[in-house]
Amino acid sequence: MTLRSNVPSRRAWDTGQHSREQRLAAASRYARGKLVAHHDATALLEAVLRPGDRVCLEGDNQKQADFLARSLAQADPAVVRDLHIVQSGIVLAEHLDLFEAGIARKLDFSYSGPQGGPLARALAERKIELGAIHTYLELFSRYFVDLTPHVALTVARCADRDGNLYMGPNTEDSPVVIEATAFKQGIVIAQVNELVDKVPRVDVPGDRVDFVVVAPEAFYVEPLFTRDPAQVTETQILTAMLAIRGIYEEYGVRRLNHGIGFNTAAIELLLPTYAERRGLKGRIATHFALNPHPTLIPAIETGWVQQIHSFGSEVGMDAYMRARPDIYFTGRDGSMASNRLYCQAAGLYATDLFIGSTLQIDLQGNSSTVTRGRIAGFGGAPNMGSDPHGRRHASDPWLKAGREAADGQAGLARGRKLVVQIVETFGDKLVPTFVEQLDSVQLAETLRLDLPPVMIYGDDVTHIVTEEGIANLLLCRTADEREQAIRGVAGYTPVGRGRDRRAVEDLRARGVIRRPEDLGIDPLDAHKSLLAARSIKELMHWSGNLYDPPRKFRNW
Amino acid sequence: MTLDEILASLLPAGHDVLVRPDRLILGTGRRRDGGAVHVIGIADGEPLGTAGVLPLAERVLRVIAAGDGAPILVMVDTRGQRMARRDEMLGLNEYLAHLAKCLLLASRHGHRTIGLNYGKAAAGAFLATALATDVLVALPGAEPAVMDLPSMARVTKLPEDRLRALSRTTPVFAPGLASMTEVGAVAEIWDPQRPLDAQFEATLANVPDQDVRDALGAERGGRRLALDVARRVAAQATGRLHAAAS
Amino acid sequence: MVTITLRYTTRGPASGHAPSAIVGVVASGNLEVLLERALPDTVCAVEIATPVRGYDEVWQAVVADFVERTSPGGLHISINDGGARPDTVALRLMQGIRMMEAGR
Amino acid sequence: MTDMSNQSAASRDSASWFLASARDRLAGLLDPGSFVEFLPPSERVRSPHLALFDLPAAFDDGMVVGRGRLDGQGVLAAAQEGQFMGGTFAEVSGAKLIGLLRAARDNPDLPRTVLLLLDSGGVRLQEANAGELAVAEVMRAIIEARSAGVAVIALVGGRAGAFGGAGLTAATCSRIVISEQGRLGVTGPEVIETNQGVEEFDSQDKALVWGVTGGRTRRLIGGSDAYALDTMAGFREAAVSLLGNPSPFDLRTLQAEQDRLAARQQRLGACDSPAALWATLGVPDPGAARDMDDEAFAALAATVKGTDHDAR
Repeated sequence: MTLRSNVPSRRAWDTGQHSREQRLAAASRYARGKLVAHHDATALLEAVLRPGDRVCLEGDNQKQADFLARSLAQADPAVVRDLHIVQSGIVLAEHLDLFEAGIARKLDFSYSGPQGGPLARALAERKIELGAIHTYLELFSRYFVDLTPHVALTVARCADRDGNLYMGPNTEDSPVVIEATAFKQGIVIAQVNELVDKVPRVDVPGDRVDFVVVAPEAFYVEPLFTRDPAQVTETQILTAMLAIRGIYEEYGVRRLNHGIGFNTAAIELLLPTYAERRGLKGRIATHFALNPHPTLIPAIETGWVQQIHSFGSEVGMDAYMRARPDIYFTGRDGSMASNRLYCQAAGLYATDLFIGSTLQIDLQGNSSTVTRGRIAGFGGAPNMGSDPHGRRHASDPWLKAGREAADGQAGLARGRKLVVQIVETFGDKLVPTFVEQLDSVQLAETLRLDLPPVMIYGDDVTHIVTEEGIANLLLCRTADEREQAIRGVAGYTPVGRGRDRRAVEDLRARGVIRRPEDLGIDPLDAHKSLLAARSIKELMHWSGNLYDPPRKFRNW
Repeated sequence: MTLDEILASLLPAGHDVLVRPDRLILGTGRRRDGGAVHVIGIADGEPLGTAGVLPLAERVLRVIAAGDGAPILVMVDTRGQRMARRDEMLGLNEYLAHLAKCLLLASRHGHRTIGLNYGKAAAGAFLATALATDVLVALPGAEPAVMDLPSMARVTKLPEDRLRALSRTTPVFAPGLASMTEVGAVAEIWDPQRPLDAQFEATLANVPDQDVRDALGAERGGRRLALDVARRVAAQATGRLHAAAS
Repeated sequence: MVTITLRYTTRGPASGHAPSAIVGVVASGNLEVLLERALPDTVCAVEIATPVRGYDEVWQAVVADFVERTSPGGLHISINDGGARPDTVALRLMQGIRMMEAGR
Repeated sequence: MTDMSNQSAASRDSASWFLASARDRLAGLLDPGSFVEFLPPSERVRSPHLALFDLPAAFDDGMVVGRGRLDGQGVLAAAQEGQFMGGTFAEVSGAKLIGLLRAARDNPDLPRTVLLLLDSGGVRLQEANAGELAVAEVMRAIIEARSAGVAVIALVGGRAGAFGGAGLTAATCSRIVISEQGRLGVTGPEVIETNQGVEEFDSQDKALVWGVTGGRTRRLIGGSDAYALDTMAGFREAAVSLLGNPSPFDLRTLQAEQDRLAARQQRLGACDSPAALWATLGVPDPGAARDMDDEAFAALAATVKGTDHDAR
């Protein structure tokens, strides 16, 4: 058969459009304009969904289309079945109920947080056919390549009758999800808290939204980034001091991203105190790709922070961010605007440092938050915590890290992103953080995953900070050195006790390992009085009472 | 024994003690010698809340004000303090302590106070009533306890069987009358087969003028350390005083 | 509960003159350390009571490092452990030494 | 938790009472270096019962007792360690406090003030009977000491609050100091939730927990006599303000207490929420009052009728 040119193909080119029209027609009996009553939500879903559809049920890191999730879980599995769920967050119990009921069969996701345990069980029982565990950027990217949703179920604070959506500070994943779905002839359904005549700001234009359901209750948002300063331990303060002195100051890090753990919360609370005393204001930690962490309020109020762009929002921070538009990105309406895709890209390409905690680190420096029986997923940390090979702009910290890695070898100058793991050598219940082999390796075998879930690969990690000191992996020249450098800060874990003491002392002499005393830090000075705020209420007072902490954190 | 049977045996010369609809016990009885006995208490396992404290305390204060010196009998069958958000918000701790203080003040004003545990007795309500008297007696079948074993198993996260085994040898924690007697909380257990009035008179005749419960606990072997520890602290407190003065 | 008793010969006596000191609290993940100047100048004894079994080697390692670093001669050190992590143990021991130095 | 001798006096003064250990509180409250402990840790007076439950004992059984000076004046003091077994009353911990109170009762030459730094969930379940009885003995010893002219002042602001027997103990004292973080009550929120359901009391809702049991509500209803900042200096100042001339423990005092508790029941008994209760007391904007800083709140509390009384 020969290929003939210049003859138009006779196949149909608009099957997607046809399918969409059929679905809209089936749904029309439940809709008045774009509006659907909440008691018709399940019927609406049954009308628009087809077996095997790819569905994104937001499902973000923070905000949840919880009413639509419940409505979908109530669908008739004989009608709605074998869905392929493609969403970033598996956060609600209902998300897993879909698989239990046979409504959904296949899953591609990023983050599971609170459902990490049940998800691992469901995978072990073969109730879920797993595509892959992605980073956010990967999953968002695949929405435009091979995981484009047929139906997106989104969530907004309010909508008007034309379907224009206002999401306020919790824009999060929605724009990317909706754009991928709407421009490929998919169906977009939004649950909203209220219907208004005019939305304060158009986060998603109405012509991308097909149906709007006013939910009986406001959607759920998890206060994921609130850390009570009262819970910060002295050991975490010590590791924070080490990081500030040995990395932030050492490299002059100004553009950065922080993880969500208590160690980085401690760093945020030490900026106006410990770091201020070292005269570092303006020289470090000025520009962030970061969620609106309440623990950063004292640093913002004391003039440390110049600009923050956020992946999502945080419960209770709305009024504060509205009042600080020089710091946060805000819309014309005054409310903060987040966007997970943009911020992930910013964190990947435009920061010089990522610092975050993890649950396990192996002898090569690979890290994982998977522990026995829990798959927490990745979220965005692997994007933040990787050296972007596509980066082409220089900065002092990036170049300095690059020089350390190059060891004076001839060749083209190139920088390195600082990727720092900050941990305590033991976790809860005396579980060692340092291990010979990550639990995720075993788990991948058990669940027959294609590859073990690794949060950050060892070759991206530049530093490991523990209460015992800092290991600078950039300066390690052999695999053996690297292993000893890791053992050398692994404390009294079996990995730490298995160190070659002589080799570790040599590494210390070369500055590969730096102890607190090498940095002029006395561990006994790591005291809670160093924290700029010691309670959630003090954070609120720092904010001029603009920060409105969630009730579960209000111990007053 | 039912409450009526107890009262009949305890106050054969007559009484007007009643259980009110709110399960509070209030009234007065006659002793053999014609003297009065004031009776307050809680019946039917009723929990004690802010509302229940007030009439009981008021009665005790009125007795003190009247100044007749008559003994006060505190009869308790209560499963504990009322567990409610509203009572806590009003400051239930102050109410319960107030009742205890009224009873302790009565003692100081010469009213002998006798606690009688004839049913349940637990936690804060126990402290506010029967444990704030000069002498606590009980009838067989009484169930004084801080917490039952199943609840204790939940809180301590220990298997119930293990706790049950421990409770046989460890009166400091085992719920029940025998343990409460061994640690010295319950001074004596009356014999229901014999007239209670005579036993009541005997108890009244032997009211100690100070708190002897730790000494009782030491003597009975249920609480071996308390008396000694308290004495050692007191000795060091006064010893150091003298050292400082010299 | 298990008891671990360790005994060391030190380079010399612990500095300072405080006769005793106590640091820390018996709580989950925490411990209390009682230090008493009660032994000959080059002897240090450490007695540990812990509900956590199977960590003898870790205790030995932590205490040996501590003895090596501070030469706590003359001290009888008693520990009530609430399941503290080794780094917390090391921190409390160092805090205890500082109190023995600072005290009267 | 840690030695405070390394810190400057200023940072010691501003250290959080809520977060501090019993020993840190005594060191921060009393005149520097003045505290002398009775039955100190070196005497190893420990609970013999905890080992049965495979639990570690403490050298002081979580109760530190002794004497010292407050603003130059001699005081006896007892402090519960809320982090050890929840600061609970038990055989040894209770007996240490009883011994101290009885010494005050019996020796006119000893200081006429006893400070009780309460931080306790109540009775230690592993020694439930001994603990319950210890509370009864403590209450009686407090009354006997008060009757002998001793002022017993409770200070509440620790992480365990003062619940169960500790709540009753506080209300048996001559005076109560509380901070915003302090909680004072009988049954803890978790226990109410377990027994009566989450509708009755959602123990996860901390704003509710503090509204029901916390320092500000206690101060507004007259459940405490002084309101302290959550610092060593704050508690010191509040305690000093209460030194001297305690109201006598007599019929008049208790009749006045009866009247005030009856009036409270009458006036506030129908309030279903902390906000309603504050509003009934005349607080114009309960939400703002909850969030305002300590100085502003203290000023506000001074305008509420019935917070100050001599009836305890």
